[in-house]
Amino acid sequence: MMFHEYKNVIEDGDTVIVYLNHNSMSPLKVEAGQVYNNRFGTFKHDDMIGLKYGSKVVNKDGKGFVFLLHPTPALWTQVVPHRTQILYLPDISFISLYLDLRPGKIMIESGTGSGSFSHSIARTIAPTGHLYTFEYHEIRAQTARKEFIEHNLTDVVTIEHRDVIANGFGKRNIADAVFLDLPAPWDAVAAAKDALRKDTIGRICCFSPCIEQVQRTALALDEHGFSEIRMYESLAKDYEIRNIPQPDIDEVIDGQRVSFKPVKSDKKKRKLENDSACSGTDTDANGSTVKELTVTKPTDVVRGHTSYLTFAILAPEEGDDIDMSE
Amino acid sequence: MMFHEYKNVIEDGDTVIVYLNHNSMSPLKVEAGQVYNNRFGTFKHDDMIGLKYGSKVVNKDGKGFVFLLHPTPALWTQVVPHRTQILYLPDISFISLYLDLRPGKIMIESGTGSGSFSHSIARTIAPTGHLYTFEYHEIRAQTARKEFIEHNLTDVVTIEHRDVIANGFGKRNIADAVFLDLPAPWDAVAAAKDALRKDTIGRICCFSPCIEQVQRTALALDEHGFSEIRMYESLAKDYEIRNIPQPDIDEVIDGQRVSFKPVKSDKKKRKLENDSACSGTDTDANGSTVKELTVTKPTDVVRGHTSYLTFAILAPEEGDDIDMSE
Amino acid sequence: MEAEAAAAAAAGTVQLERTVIKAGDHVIIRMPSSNTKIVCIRADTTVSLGKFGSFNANALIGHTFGHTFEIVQNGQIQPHHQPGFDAADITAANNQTIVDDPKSQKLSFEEIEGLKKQSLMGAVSASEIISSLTANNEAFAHKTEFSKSKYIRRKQSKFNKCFVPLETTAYNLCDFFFSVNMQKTRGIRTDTLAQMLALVNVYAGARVLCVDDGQGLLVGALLTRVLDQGCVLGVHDGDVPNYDVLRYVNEPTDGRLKTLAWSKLKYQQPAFAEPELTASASENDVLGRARRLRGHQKLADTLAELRSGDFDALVVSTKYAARKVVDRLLPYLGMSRMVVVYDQCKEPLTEVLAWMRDSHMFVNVQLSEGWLREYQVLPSRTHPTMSTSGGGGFLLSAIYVGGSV
Amino acid sequence: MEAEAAAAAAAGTVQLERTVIKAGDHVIIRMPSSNTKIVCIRADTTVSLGKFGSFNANALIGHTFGHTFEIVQNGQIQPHHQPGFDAADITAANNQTIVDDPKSQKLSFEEIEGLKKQSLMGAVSASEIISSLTANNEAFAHKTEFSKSKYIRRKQSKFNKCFVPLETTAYNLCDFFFSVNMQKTRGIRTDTLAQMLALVNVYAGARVLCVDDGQGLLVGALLTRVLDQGCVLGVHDGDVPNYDVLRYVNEPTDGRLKTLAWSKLKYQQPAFAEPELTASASENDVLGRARRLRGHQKLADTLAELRSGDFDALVVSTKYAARKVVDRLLPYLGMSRMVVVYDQCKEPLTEVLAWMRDSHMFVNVQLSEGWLREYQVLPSRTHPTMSTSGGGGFLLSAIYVGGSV
Repeated sequence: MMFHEYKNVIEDGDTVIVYLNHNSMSPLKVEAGQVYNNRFGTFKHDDMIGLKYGSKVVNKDGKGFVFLLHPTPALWTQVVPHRTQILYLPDISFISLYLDLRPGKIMIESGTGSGSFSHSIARTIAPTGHLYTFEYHEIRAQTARKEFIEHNLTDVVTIEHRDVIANGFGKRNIADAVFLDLPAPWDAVAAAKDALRKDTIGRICCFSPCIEQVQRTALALDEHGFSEIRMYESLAKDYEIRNIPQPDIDEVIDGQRVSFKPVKSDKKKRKLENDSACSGTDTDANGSTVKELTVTKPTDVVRGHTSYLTFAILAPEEGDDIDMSE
Repeated sequence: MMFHEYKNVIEDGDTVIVYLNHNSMSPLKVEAGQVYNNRFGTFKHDDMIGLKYGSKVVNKDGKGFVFLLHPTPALWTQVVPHRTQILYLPDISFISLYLDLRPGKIMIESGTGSGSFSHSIARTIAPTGHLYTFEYHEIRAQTARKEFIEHNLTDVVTIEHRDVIANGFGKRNIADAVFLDLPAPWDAVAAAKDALRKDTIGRICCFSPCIEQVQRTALALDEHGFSEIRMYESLAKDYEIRNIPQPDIDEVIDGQRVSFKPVKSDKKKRKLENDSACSGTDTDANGSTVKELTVTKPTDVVRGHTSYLTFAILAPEEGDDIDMSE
Repeated sequence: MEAEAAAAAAAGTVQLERTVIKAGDHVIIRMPSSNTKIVCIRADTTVSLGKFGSFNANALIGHTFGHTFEIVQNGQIQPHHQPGFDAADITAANNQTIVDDPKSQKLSFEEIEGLKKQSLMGAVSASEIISSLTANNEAFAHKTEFSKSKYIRRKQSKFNKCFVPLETTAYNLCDFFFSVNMQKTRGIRTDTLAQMLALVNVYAGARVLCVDDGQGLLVGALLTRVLDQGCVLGVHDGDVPNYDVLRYVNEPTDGRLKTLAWSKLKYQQPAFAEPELTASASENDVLGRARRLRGHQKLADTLAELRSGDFDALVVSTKYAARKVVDRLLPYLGMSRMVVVYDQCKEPLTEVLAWMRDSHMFVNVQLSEGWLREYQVLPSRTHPTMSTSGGGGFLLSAIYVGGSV
Repeated sequence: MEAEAAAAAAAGTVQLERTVIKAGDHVIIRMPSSNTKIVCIRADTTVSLGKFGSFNANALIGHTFGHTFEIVQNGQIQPHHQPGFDAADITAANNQTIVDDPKSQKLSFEEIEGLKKQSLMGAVSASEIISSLTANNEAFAHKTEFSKSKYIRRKQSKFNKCFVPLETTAYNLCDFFFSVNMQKTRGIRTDTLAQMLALVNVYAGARVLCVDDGQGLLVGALLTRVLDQGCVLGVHDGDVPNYDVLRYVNEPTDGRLKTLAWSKLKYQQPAFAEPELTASASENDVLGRARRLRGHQKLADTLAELRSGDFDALVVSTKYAARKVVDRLLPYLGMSRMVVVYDQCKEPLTEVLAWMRDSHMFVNVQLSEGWLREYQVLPSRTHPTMSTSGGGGFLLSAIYVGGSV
């Protein structure tokens, strides 16, 4: 099992994502002879080995069940143990596209943090690219290193415990892209410039939750000769679907009904006709039939901010001489 | 005709809002004997006098028509001649509710700008409240004064040409609320404190497009003893409705149709069945019948930012003595 | 200019009375955790804020809103000056060497619990507890200024016994119910309520027709904007309106509020038919007849108000299919007046929008969604709040020109 | 650590070749007005940027992307150093005494037009024009630093002849079409495309099944993420795919792209039946037969690829009703793989979502909408852009577990 490519069948030693429901998933290392317990029951690892990824496994009683999903960077982001504030999909994906990550690209990341973004980068630049990731907090670096090894990512990822503000990246003219998630990214801009390739376009992204960090970072990027300094926020909101009753006011005006009291909608099972998501009927608490409408609604609470993303490019140094043939 | 209350019939001298369509409205002062031309034709003012507000008037040829709407502060915001960047409904309304504007409140506004917000404040605090509005740009102050007179707002609004940063508001302990739309609101915070009532809760809102202004304003508010400093952005987006075809892929798989080319949807008239906004049929360019779906979509371009709204309260000065009976 | 101001004053501009907390008022209390609760300040009672302590209601009566108070000994309170901005610098938020370790706190769990108990009794102040915690925390001294500030803020929100009494304004009530029980008010957020009031064009003298199945928040908000020359006529299902939110509004609003059951919309009321009582009638009979006569007269007045028509606005937030709700009330609306329909979801309004566009009875039909974002503004730490509401509802608005076509 | 890096290098980490502008490349040109256009850089031609002038394509060939160039005399270009941040202070933006008056400019309309013409010929530089304008503007000297900066920026965007050649990356192409012809790519915005690629879990070796009725932007973006061990199989209506966007991608992608008409989805291909040609066959006959054989073989390969099944992702952006589109391709998808459906509107996806929830073939079904905001970051003038896109589309995603139930 690797995080950066799929396989079909679960083998001893693989990591799977156990899916209970939308809000409850967890990673599990499958090991022959072991037993896994959750609130849905007890599951034997031996029953999992040899199954296809995506399979449903039933517990000992035959009542509870879970799905065994193939790990992906996106799922990992949902289950990774948070050692720091992590990056989420809208930021991860936007940064990756903006920085033009593709197989073969060489990238530098600092700090590694919980490794949420590292997994995604590795998947995208593998097998021919490479990620050098730096973490100044020693225990976090050790934990991340252990995960990269378990997830078979060591061919694509090199992690180093290093204070890059004090010591730089120790790399010159190598990186296509640099990602800085540091409290004071402006102090690492010079090091980033060193690390970026000078023979072709280089890209940088600085990830900062506070606007004051952006203000200082933008000035530092400008001073160090970066150009096309642009700043974005990228978020997403999820929608829920439900059927709501649409009783007819004429029935109240005409006295057929006194008032409308809906049955608690979360208690009843949603039923939808196959061919239409916008009609249906329901029964109200008084027993009369009520027309229904399928509606979507954003979840009540959503992520309102993660970080500001400051991007810039380092365009290759060209002299006044316009001839580039050398 | 007054901007802060409705009447029913258009009289000589009234201002009406001429409505051509959603994107085209303009104010018109109705004067006996005058003629009004627009791209829909020629309209005689005499034909308008005596009509009910909301009436449709047809032009001389009997072909074009317009509606004569009663002016309201919300419509005025859409037609006001922009002498400065104006405030829009989401900000106007949020500020008004946050500052608890109601009939009887006394408010200070600076600057008046194009008077978009002033009209709305006047409508809300009339007839027993009062708005003192200050504009440092002499010509803008004159123009606004003229509008307030034409709109019969002088009982509720007093405008003054004054540099409030240099000279303060010339008011003490009078205002329930202060609104500052100035490049450097922090320089007017002391004056605002002077003007606010000290015997009951006072509220302030500072309207600033740039975050640096907010940062300085918040510090000034904190230094001057304001509390509950909170900052918001308030925006809104409009949705368009349209019917889109939902052709059946099975027809292509089965070879009944080669491809689907929709008729230009903006050219055809949208038809909706009365009882359902979610079904319908349409004809594609090949002449076959296609199922339709009613969808809504945000307008392609929306306002992405107007200003940051920094609010604070000035809580009455209480001594250490908890007895308030004096 | 001074002359104008003087003229304005002469014309009757008079400050409203100062608002103070009166016995029997409902007050929204914001606690150190930023959570809020509504309490009724009844004289001679004790108000409990749970783990933040309790205080004598009498101690708050007569004070104005918006101040910060600290609970001290014996249920007494005293004005508390909130500390201003600190100048912690996020650039130094590099806790490279810090390992989160509960062992760095040398006070035992029992000792901390003991301090908390003493604090609740008022024997120890919150700042004394926090000083003890920081003094006994081995890691604290190694923290950066930024982390120290964060630590102290976190502890303050836990141990402070400060609270802020907030007025039950339309804004505060909307905000309160949106955060504690969104469904009660049909999920309407402050910015959406605000836009609704602005679109409705409500003013002191306006006569507003309103359907509010959100327990009266909307009716209450409209009532704050009209005086006695205007009115709000609420049309409701059931026999009596379910306007629970109104009881939190501290001013009486009855004079400007009329209500009518949907079932009475087309009711042809007969004349009051009960015979005059004879001299021998019991007191109960007399009172009963008088009550029924008042009820009859009130309904007659409301029906007359409705049927006089030409209302200045139609405002709807309904659990019924909205198109017919609007349609049935349109006959009572004046020309060139606003119709504004709220719903928590867009789909129910799409149907109304399609009907409005095609009916030729409306112009300027618009469907919109509010967007609101709050920020933390602190030196070097300014950013939008990390978690926020997913939506504040949708508004459909239009200008009625029906009679002209 | 250095050892690790060395090991990585030894393991084959090699920098990609530097990207330079080659003859025949498509390049997105950003002009001083911030508008963009796509041009094909053909050797020995002239590239016109309209009112900003024109330059010799040859002058750009061999250069790297992302630099700023200024058009000088005779269609030549030279690297241009963009000025850095200025320090104008908005706090002084108080043009109290300024009256906007066209008369404050002492240069006549004709004189300005003359300067523009000379500038287009390269005889006068943009900075010279701007100097003339400010020197002859009576109000300029009275302006605050803030207003001067604003004035100069406005004039620069009008008179500068600087441009930036941008690479046709997936990001830049998406951004370009979203701003100039949103309908072409079905209204997909950069953040939505980005999330789509992340949800799809595309990687070098992935085999991706794709329906892209948005002229190939999606197909092109997927192709940038796979190498030859992977592939993208595009299913399209009509006889040939309408993937116009692919021609702007500067790398050949044919090897990794296979396409199949919907009408061939269930096609049972007979063996190639054309008889061998006799020795006397004309050259045309020979070429024709070879072409038809290649076509036959290509279709056979594509059908074999499809029917080998176990694809690693199903990605859909379709003008057809999406539920059936997904349903008809599900049989070819592997277990525990992603289905991602894009649409510009939410309603078409609602129907698919309802079906997915009820079908028991999917887990983790999610409907989401991206939100993207750009900011102006300048000293003392930082704020979100004043106008922005209303929406970037919706994504429905789910994990397919169909075979297990």
